[in-house]
Order: sequence, then structure tokens, then C-alpha cells
Amino acid sequence: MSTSIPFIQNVETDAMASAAEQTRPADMGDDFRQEAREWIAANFPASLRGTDNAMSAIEGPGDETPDQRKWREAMGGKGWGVPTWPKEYGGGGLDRAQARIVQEELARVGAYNPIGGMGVMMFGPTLLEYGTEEQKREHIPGIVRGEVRWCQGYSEPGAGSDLASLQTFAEDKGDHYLVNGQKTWTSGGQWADKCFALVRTDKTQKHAGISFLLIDMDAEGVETKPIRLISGQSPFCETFFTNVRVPKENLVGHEGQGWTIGTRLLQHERSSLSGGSGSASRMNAGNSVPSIAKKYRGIDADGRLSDADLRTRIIKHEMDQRAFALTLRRAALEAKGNAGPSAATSIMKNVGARITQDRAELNIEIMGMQGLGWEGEGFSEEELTQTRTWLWGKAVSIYGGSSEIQNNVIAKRILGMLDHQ
Amino acid sequence: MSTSIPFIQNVETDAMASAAEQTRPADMGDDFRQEAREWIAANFPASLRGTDNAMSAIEGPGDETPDQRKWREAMGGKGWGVPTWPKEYGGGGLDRAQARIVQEELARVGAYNPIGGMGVMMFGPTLLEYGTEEQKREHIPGIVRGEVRWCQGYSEPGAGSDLASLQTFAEDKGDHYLVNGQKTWTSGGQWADKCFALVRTDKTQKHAGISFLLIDMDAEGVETKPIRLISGQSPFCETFFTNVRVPKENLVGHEGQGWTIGTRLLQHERSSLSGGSGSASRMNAGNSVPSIAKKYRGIDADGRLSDADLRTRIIKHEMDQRAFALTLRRAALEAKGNAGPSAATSIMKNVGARITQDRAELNIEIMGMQGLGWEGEGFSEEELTQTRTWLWGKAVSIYGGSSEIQNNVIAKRILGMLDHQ
Amino acid sequence: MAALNDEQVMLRDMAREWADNESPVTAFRKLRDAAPATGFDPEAWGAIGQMGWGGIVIPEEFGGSAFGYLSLGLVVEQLGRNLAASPLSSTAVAASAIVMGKSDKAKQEWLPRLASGEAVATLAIDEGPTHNLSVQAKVTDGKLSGTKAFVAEGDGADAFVVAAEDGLYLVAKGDGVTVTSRHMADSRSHAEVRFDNAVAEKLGGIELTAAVADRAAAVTAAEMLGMADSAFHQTLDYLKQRVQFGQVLSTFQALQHRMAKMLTELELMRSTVEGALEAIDAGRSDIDQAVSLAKATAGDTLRLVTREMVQLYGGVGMTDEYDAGLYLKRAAVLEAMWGNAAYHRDRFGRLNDY
Amino acid sequence: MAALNDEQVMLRDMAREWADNESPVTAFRKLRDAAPATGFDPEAWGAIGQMGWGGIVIPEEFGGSAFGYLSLGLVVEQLGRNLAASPLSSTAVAASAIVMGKSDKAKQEWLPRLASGEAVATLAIDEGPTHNLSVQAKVTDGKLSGTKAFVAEGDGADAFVVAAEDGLYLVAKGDGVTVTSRHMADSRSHAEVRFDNAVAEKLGGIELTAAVADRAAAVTAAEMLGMADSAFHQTLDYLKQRVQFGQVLSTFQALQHRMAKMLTELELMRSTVEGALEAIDAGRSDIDQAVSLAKATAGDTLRLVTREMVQLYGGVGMTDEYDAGLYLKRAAVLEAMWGNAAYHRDRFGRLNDY
Repeated sequence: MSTSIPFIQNVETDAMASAAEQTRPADMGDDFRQEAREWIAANFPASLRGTDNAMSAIEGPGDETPDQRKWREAMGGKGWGVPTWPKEYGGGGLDRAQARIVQEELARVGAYNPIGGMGVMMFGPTLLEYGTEEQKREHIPGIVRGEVRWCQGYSEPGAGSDLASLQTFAEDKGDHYLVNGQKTWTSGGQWADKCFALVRTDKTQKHAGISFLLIDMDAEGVETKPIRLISGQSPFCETFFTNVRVPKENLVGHEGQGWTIGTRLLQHERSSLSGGSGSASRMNAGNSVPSIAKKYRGIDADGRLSDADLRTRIIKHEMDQRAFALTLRRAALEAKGNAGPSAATSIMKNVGARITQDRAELNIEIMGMQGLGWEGEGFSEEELTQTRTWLWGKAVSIYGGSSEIQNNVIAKRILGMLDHQ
Repeated sequence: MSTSIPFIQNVETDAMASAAEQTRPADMGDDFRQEAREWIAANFPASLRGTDNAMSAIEGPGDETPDQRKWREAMGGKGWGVPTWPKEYGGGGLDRAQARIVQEELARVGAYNPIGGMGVMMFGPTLLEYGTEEQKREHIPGIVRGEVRWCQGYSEPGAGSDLASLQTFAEDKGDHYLVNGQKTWTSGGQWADKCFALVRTDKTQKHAGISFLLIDMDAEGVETKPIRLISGQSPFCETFFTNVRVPKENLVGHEGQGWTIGTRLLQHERSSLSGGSGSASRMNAGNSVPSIAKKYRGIDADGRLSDADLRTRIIKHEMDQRAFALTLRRAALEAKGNAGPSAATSIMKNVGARITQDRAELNIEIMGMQGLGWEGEGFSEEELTQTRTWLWGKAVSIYGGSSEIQNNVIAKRILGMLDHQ
Repeated sequence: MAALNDEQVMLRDMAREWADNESPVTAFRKLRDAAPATGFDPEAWGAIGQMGWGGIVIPEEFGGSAFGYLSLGLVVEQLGRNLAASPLSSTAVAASAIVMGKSDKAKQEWLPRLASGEAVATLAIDEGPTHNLSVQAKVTDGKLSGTKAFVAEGDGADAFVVAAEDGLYLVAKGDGVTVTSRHMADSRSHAEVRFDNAVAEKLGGIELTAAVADRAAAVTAAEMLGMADSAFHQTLDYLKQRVQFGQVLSTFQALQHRMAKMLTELELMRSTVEGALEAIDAGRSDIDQAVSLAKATAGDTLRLVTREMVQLYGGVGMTDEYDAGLYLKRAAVLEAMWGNAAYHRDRFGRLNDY
Repeated sequence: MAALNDEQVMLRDMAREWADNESPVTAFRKLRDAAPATGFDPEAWGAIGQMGWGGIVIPEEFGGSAFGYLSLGLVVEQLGRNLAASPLSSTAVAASAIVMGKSDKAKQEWLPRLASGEAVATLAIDEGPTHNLSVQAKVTDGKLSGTKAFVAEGDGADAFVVAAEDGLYLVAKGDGVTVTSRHMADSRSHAEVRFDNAVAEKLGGIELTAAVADRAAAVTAAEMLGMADSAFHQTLDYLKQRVQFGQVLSTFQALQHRMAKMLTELELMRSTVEGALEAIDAGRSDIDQAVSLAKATAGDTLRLVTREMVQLYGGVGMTDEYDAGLYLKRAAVLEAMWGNAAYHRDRFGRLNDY
């Protein structure tokens, strides 16, 4: 299963930010910084300061306020939501240093990047790599402007971690494919405009029988059914394809290349799950585990958190998070000039998942019964969010390649431990 | 690798004793208890009170003092060192309840059981089950009296956990076998009189080609070389067999039955490793982890161990040990009328190993540099023992079926999880 | 399993059978979706009353069977396996407070009704989100005032066993008692209960409060044992049928070893939980230690098993359609109730003087 | 690996090469069995002096290269890989105390000799078996008295940087200094050093003591990093060649996942250790936190890796013939030195005000 999970990025972006604070170099790119600062000042509506649209990716599109719309259109038009994408398709055309400056300047005034979702994080980069000129011209601008929502059609009920056993079939009908089958874990499928899907075009071969196809979600024969999660939310769908006609222009790459393209896309996902994304969020600022512990449990006479057993585990968690931030920074430094995500992202994915889950477990332990509210009176908004965050967080070690799959990848690709014969 | 490791029995016997204290029934078998008490009073030399010979099994035979010899001969003659073995071969012929009474009465006056070793724990029970009448009459009495030391010839350098791949070959020469090969981890091989060994009598079959053979350690062609361990001790040997003649009477069971007999023997070992043994020891009495922590680290103003982080781990360990004691008791109750060791012994073996190792790790952490002495001045005897106990304890999750092997057994035999196809 | 007598074996088998036939997890789902105000299914509770489970720790003279805590634990464990939403444990533990208490009036009036299932009772001790025996509630002239947080089964209770500064009291639902539901993740009944000069009958001093809290923790641990055992075996069954990469999941060695580790912890958990219940039945002097051992071990093990359940089910474990989430959410609530693992570890250390 | 400059890359590669060629684990075994009184091999130490590693944190005016702590850590890490028994870290950290100190006399007299490897120096701070900056040693009229426990490289040291109540002092070997060897499990030099009215030159106050202890902990963590990395890769290599049940051990998934977990921890460990050394070089205000993070992480990770090394080697891991035990024993000593993981976790919490 694969999807974008905004709050993991939050963890890791926070971690990145904290690492960055520790090592921020002397100001550089001063001219560009000035330009960015002025543009943001001129375009970012003050009313949005300190707000964020991160939750919208989980809960589905809220109705944009006029200011939100204005800000999305401004950033979309400028291309700075995807600052390093080529200008010719509407991207920002910036280099990495400039992109970082934009991010810093946004953060400085409490602004967020309104352009996000699976189109930005996964599909866009992949299409830029494998798509035809026509396909790029058709699909990239809509992503850049935040106008077209994409969802992912990969997993199937019988094909979870073992994606290559997927059965959704695209039958060759000359100028189009006729698609039949069922996908699951299509994130935001109920709100998406389009779907990038892995489908089978050849039943006689496993990996080589898979193709990468773009499907309109409002085409006839496409039905979605939201999946209710243990957290009560329904950010995913089951998606049913019944005799759906898909024009052949919508094939990316050639027939049978789907596995290669799809895997590449998952690397982009894993990389974005482990801190590569630029979508900053301050959701957790001032809301650290120790500060929650102080608030709910108090301190002892020596100024230490009063439950010593819990305190030890909180310190371990804080250290783990600090170590992770330093590791992300180190990975970024080492990856310089080394394009594309590496196998080491599996390590980052697992540590990120562990930290996210440990934090949530600690928070509910700290809050006691107050951290296990579901709805209604007696619980603050923050407490109710905590319950959801805890439950929803169980997904981060499952989606985007489970921790078990990542451990297989680490053992085999990094450590060279072979398959069982 | 398989061997007897006295101090694990200590852990678990302690645990058993503590469980027993909690549930000791009203006195029963009063007459027999009186008899045992009187016999012990008449025969146990007061000078040995509170001493123990458990270490001798690690360090090799010390020179017996006259009192030690007297006590061994008395227990050996009475058969109470192996209280439940049949009287016809010199055993005590007692039932389990009586055997427990003997053990309690020994403990009451600080007496130890001087009859032990691999003959008692592993070989004897197996020979009683599979041996011929002649073999039992020849070998059991020497074990009962503590006069004949047995060692185990199972592991080979290339056959550790995968015992069945052993190569030592016993060639059929009519009235005798000619044995060639190399064994390793023969515990106490340098001091043993005899060896029970698994040898290959048929090279064309893996398991069915193995036989169970008794070899005189002073026969021509047998050489031993002590293995130095990381703890500095050498309780094991490599044993080399070069054209060793072994009479055919020394085959136990029939040719090819060695795997079955050898496995059965390992079950006796595992069962004795997990608390079934009657050899009591007070080595750790009054020497619990919390008491060592109080001595070396002190307590805070609230009376708690002063390093809160360490204290939490000590408490976890103490709870683990308590839970283990309760589990041994429960297993004993459930096994009533259910003869022979069960697969659940794998669980007990792993928990016992964990507790042994955790305790040693905690103790050296508590003592700091003082708990890592090797020799010479500046370290108490107790501290130097601690270092050895810690290092030597690393063996308990390796010998007698490693924790990994036990986990395989648990998964496959208890949980019915199948082999990878 | 502890050494059970014939009565106990019968009781356990009967409870297991009833839970599997009459109260499977689907029954809990139905109740959750119907969300009755009392938080339980009166029909199921009626059946429990008829089987006499409400009276397991109540003396025969008051209509109970006096089988004891191990027996009660066996029943609660079987119900826990299937997440049965019953007020049995709350009622039984509240009844035990009355039994141990000194008020004959309370015994006469309430025990027969609790034994038969006519009435529901519960403990109202904690005043905050974590377990804490030092409380503020006060009694003046036989009237109790104070606010109790997260009272389990508070929505449907007819009587409350309430901890005040100076000990334990019985308060019947009625004047001066205000119950406000708290909707929690486990979809079970929890309520804030405010007492405002409510008529209170004294049961005993603060030693009684402590003794009753220990019994509540032990019985909670029994529910956790049933849950953990069931969650583990459901996971095992799932691994045995789910195919990935052309291979049944249960054949992956990494998963085998995790399951072996969990089974090991489960065995230890069972010993400690049964040990605590037996300690209570035997009236041992170290009940407190036995209970802390059980509740801490139960908390850690149930946490391990339920978290692994979601992880090993994978994607479907995240969906409300499967049961993993139900076990996870209930587990977190029970971990927090009557002292979590950290609380009981600290207590165990203090009781042992280190 | 941190972002290294060219100098650092050269230094690291040179150290790695020297350690592999001139100071493999067999060299340590030889030294252990020969057991010279000084506890180190003078020839190897001479070579280290010639390569200038003794002066990595010493300013150029005193004969050093002033490359800094990250550079020193890189060298110590490479030596740690092979358990090289060298007094380099002790000497370098003692030198740093003189460098940071206020005594020009000490600088003139000692730094050039330490930079060139002519002399060996060490820290004498702790007075008991666990790390503790509150000390009893006293200086009266320029004479220091007190007893220091477990002074690393105490047997061969020419100068001691000694913590007294009011700060840090330099004491040369000689009158009033009594060194008694302590034979420890790691077969390295440790000694009790008694100072009895020994002439002492003041270097600085207690802030200097604390700063130097942090540097010692960071450099120790670098040695631990080298050990952990090497122990891990030796284990990996062993798993790749050892066959059991007709299968190479490295193909067992349960072992694969354990190795993956260890690699993950190693990556975090490397980040924290390099992070601490960089923090020192940058003169950051939170060196203390960075050091506690590094030493705690290093302690936990090296413990994990060395314990797993013995376990995964199996029986041969228990023998003195294989190297696993050497790593295990040295690891335990380094875990205890300059504050173990529990000590630094507590300190990290306090530094962060919780």
C-alpha cells in the first residue's frame, strides 16, 4: 500500500528544520532571498499566517476560503509550490539552494506551501522522467497550479506488499484499453480527478506484464467506496473499474514498463516520506512530548518529570528524534551531487515511522484516559487530535512499504544478504 | 552445542524455590521427612554447611576434601543424588513427592547434592530409557555414586545448530567400530572418563545414518584440547578421535537410531536447563540485583535506588524473574501426569537465558568499572566472579539449542507455522 | 492455566462457550453502532445474571457462589477474548467492596441484586486521567461530594462505590449524582460522575480503598489476558492464510520469531495474572505485589500483542472492518485503568523496598 | 560520514590503512599476551607520533596541526575498529585540557612533547567506579592529594590532568604519584593513581573539568563507533559464509531483520558521534547536549552490536580464539567510562529542563 501521509512529513520536516537551525550557514543568495521575501510579502494573505492546509490531504478538500484560493493561485502561477520543476511546464525553475531559500522565507513569515498531494510528491517527478512531451504538457501544469488532484491505483485486495501480483486487467482494444478490476488504498480516491494506476496488460508474465496507465476518475465505470479506518477517518477508497475505456495516449512509457516506472515512483514516495518534501508544517511546534508531559504530569522537587519510568522513555524518544534529525542532515550532505533517492531511504523510513509511533504512544500514555477520547465533551480539540494521531500513526509502518519490506530491502540491497534459496 | 551449565540451573532453581515458598502446602509425608532429616543429620558433615560444589562442574574436579568425599559416598550409596532413579541400579527409588522432601531437607540444613554432571542430567535418564539391561548395570551405578564422569560428543566444528550434518565416522569392523573424526564443545572432556557420542555409521543418509555410541576417553587414539573461552575459563574441549576402537556392546539402541536417542537426550538437557534439575544452589542467595545496587549505588532521599533509569530496568528484571518463577510453577502443575519434557521447554529455555543475561548485564552496569575486573588487586572475589558470570552467561542463549533454534521450535511445533517452501 | 478444580473448569468452559456463541466481537460492534445510553446490552447482562456470574465473589448467604477471584478472572478472561461489553467486572469488583466492607445494610440491600444481575454497580475512585488513590472527595454528615473521572460503566450503574478522603462509601444513583458520558476510543461506557451531597453509606477506611483497587486491577488484567490471547491467535490464523510473494506469511522466519517472542510473553503474562488472582483467593500478605506484577506485565504484553496485531495484519489492520483496531483501542484504555505499567513498576519497587 | 574536507578524508584513509596494515586485532592480541608494564606498544605509539596524530587538537605553535575534534575522532574511530591499544585518545584529550587551560608553562613544557608522541598523558578525574564530576581531591599550596580510580593509560602516562575540588591541574609523573595497575576485562591499561602532595600546576576551574570530560566522552564515542562498525561488518561477513542446515546463515530472514535493525542503529550512532565532534569544533553552546546524545547512543548501540556479535557467531563467539569476546569486553569498559547511557540520558533530560 502506498499513499502520502502528511504528518510523517511533519515529523521529519520538523527534524530537518531543527537540524538546519543548528547548522544554518551564513546568509547566501542574498539577492534572491530579497526577491523571494518581497514576493511573499506581496502575495501571502496575512490572514493565513500560521495556518496550514496539511490536514486537507487527510480529510479531503475543504472549501477554500477566498484568501486560501488567492494564495494557491499566486504560488501556482509563480511555480514556487514545486520550485525545482522546469519552467516550461509551469514549475519554478529554481536550483536547490534557491528552493531552500523560498522554503525558509515562507517559514519566516508563517506561510505554507499550498501546492501538494500525490501529484507533487510522486506522480509529477515520475512523469517528468518517463512521460512524453505531450503528456508533460497535458498533466504537469495542473499539478503545478494545484488544480488537478491525483490518486494512486497500485494496491489490490490480494496484492499488498506483493504488488506485482496485481490482477486489474487492461485489455488492448486497438485505440484504447478496456480496464476491469479493483484497487484499494486509493488515497483520496473519492475526491481525485485522475488516477495513475498499475494495470496488467499481459497475463503471462508477472513483472513484465504490468503497465503504467492514467485514468480519469470521472470516466464511466469508475466507482469509489471510502474505507473507514480505525481512527474513524476515511482518507482512502476502494476503487472499482468496470469496462472503463482509457485512451492509449494515457499509457506512460511502453507496455510492460509499468513495474519499472511504478517502482521509481515509490522511491520518490519513500524519499518524501523520509523528509525530502518541502511542505513545511508547524503542527507540532511547541507541542513536544516533554512539554505535554510537564503540562499533564508535572515535575518533581528536582525539576524532573515526575514519573521517572516515563521520563526515561521520553528522553530516549527525544534523543532518537535528535539522532534522526542529524542523520537526515548527514544523508542530505552525503547525497550531494548524487541524484535520486537511494536505498538508505529504507532506513530513514523505518526510523521515521518508529519516531512517529513512539511519540504518539508516549503522548497517550502521558495523558492517560484524557488522551483516549473519541468525541464529545470532556476532551479538548488537542486531545481528540491526539487519539486520531495515535491511531492513524499505526499506518506509517505499513504504508509506503511496510517496515518488514524495508528491512528486507536493507538486508538485501544494502547488506547483500541473499534470498533464502 | 550442548552442555550442562550449572549456573542457569541456579537461577531457575532459585526461582523454583521462591515459587515453592509461596505455595508450600501443609507438611506432608511427615514420616519420610523425619527419616530424611535424620539420615542427613547423621551423614552430612557440618563443615560443608553452606558450601557448594557447583563450580567444580565448570572449573573441573577439584581435589575432594575428606569430608566432601565422605558426603559424596554417603549420598552415592544411599542413591539420593538421583532420588527417582530405580533402586535396582543404585538409585533412590523415591517418588517425586519424596524427592522434593529430600531436596527441602538438604536445603534446610545448607547441604548440597554432591551427585551431578552430565551423567545425571542427560545420559543417565536416556540410558535408562534406551539401554539394554547390561548397559544399565554397567553404567548407571557409577553415575549414581558420582564416580564416573561423562562428557557429550555431539557438536562438530561444521555442525553446530545443524547437528545432523555431523561427520565423525564409525566404521563397522565386525566386533568393533573404528571411529575417526573431531568433536567440539565436549564439556569437561579433559577430565571425563567416558563420552556418549553421536557418530555416523552410514554416509548415505543424513538423520538415519547416525548412531549413539559410548566411548572410553582413555582409549587409544582419543585426544583432547581445551578450548579457552572469552571468560578465560576452559570448561570445554575439542576432542579428536583417530582410529579409536569401540566395542559393539557400546552401541546404544540400534544403528541409525542415534538421532532419536540424541534428540531425546537433548530434551532432558533442555528440561534440566529450565529448572527441572534437583541440584540446588544458594550461590545467588542474598545477592539479588537490587541488593547489589543498594550496596554500590545507594538510595535517594525517598528510599529509591538512586539512578532512576537503572532502577526501572532493575524492577523490570525482578518482575521478569518473578513471572518466570510463577511460570515454572504453572508448567510443573500443568505437566502433572504428563510424562517427559514438552515443547514448552523451549519457551522456558529462552526466558531463563534472558533472565540470566539481563541479571549479569545489570550487575556489571551497577558496579561500573569495578564490575569489569579480570584479576589482581583492587577487585573483590565477588567482583571478579561477576565478570566471569557475565561473560560465561553469554553462552546460555547459544548452548543447548540457541535462542534462535528455540524460536524455530516454538514457531513450528507449538504455533504450527510451517517451513518456508 | 492454573491448577483448576472441577467447578472452575466447568465455569471457564461455559463462559468460553457463551462468549463464542452469544457474545462474539460482532455483538460488540452491534452494540457500538446502536450506542445505547447505558453502554451495555441488557439482554446479555440478563443472561450473565442468570448464569450467576455476578455473584462469583459474593457469599452464598447473599445469593452468590463465593467461587473466588480466580473463577471470576476465568469468566472475565473469556469475555475479554471477544470484547464483550458487559458491566460484569465493574459490578463484581464493586460487590467485593461491599463484601469486604463493614456495612450490613449495604450487604443486605445490594449484594443479592448484584449477584443476580438485577443491578449494576461500579467503582468511582480516580479523580483524574491517571490512577491515583489520593482523592479529594469528602463526606460530611453522611453526604458525599466530589467528582470522579472516567468511571467505567458509569452510564448504566445503579450504585457507586466511591473513594473519599477517609475511605470507601456506597452511593446509590439518584439525588446528588450527576452522570456525564465520556465517549472514548474503546466505545465502552465511561462517565464523569459528580456527587453533590449525595447520601453515602460507609463501607470502610482507606485500606479498603487500596484493597478494592488491587482487586479491580487484577480483574482488569484478566480481561487483558483474554484479549491478548485472542488477539495473538487471530493474528496467527491470519498469518497462516494470508499469501504474499507466493508464500503464506506464516512461513516467513522473521515473523515466526516475532510470534515466538509474543507467545513467550503471553505465557509469562498468564502466570502473573493467574498468580495475582490466586494470591487474592489465598489472602496472601503480598497481594499488592502480585497485583502490580500482573498489571504491569499485562500492560506491556497486551500492548506488544495488539500493536503487532495491527502491524502484521498490514493495511486491513488499519480498517474498521477488521477487528485489530477494536483490540488496540480497548487495550489502550485498559492499560491506563487502575495504574499503567510504569505506575505498577514503581509500586513494585517501593513495595520491595528499592 | 560527515561532510569532510580534503585534509580529513586523507587523514581518515591514512588512519584506516595504518590500522589495517600495522595494527590489526592480532597486534592487540600480541600486546595482551606480552602484557608490557606500560600497557602499549612503544613502536606503534612512535609511529602514531610521527604521523602527527598526537597533535591533532594542539595548535600549530606548539607543534600540532589543530585539525580539530572531528579529525581526531576519525583517527580514533579507525583505531577502534581494530582495538588498537594506543594511548592516543587519552593523550589527545589530556592535551586539549592543557590547550584550553590558562597555564603557559604547561603549554610550553608539554604540548610539543605530546604532539610528537614523545610523552603520554591522560585524564585522572573519576574517584570511583562510575563517572562523577564531584571529586574529593584537594590542592593546598600547589600540592595535590587524592586518589583517582581507573585512570586509562595510567600505567604508561608521563603526565596526569587531574581534577580537584576547585578545578583541573597538571601533575607530572614522579614524586608523590603512585600508580597501581588494575587488570580489567579489556586487557588495556587502567590504574589507580594516588597523589600525595604532588606538585600541581593549575589549568583552570571546574568549568574546564566539565569541558574536558565532555571531550573525553566524545572521543570515547568515536572509538566506540569504530568498534561497532567493525563488529557489525565482521558479523555480517561471518553470516555470509557460515552454513547451517544446508543454508548460508545470511539467508535466514530472522537474522536479516536483526542485521537491518542494527544497521539502522549504527547509522543513527554515526550521526550523533560526528555531531558531537562537530559541535566541539564549532564551539557550539550545546556541546554538553550533543555529547550526552552521542555517548548514550554509542553505549546502547555498541552494546547491541557486540552482544549480537557473540550470539550470531554462536559457539565460536564464546571462544577466545575468535575476536567477538574482545569487542564485547572492550565495549563494556567504554560503556562505563565517562558516563554510561543511563548517566547521559539523565543529563540530557536535565540539560533540556525536563
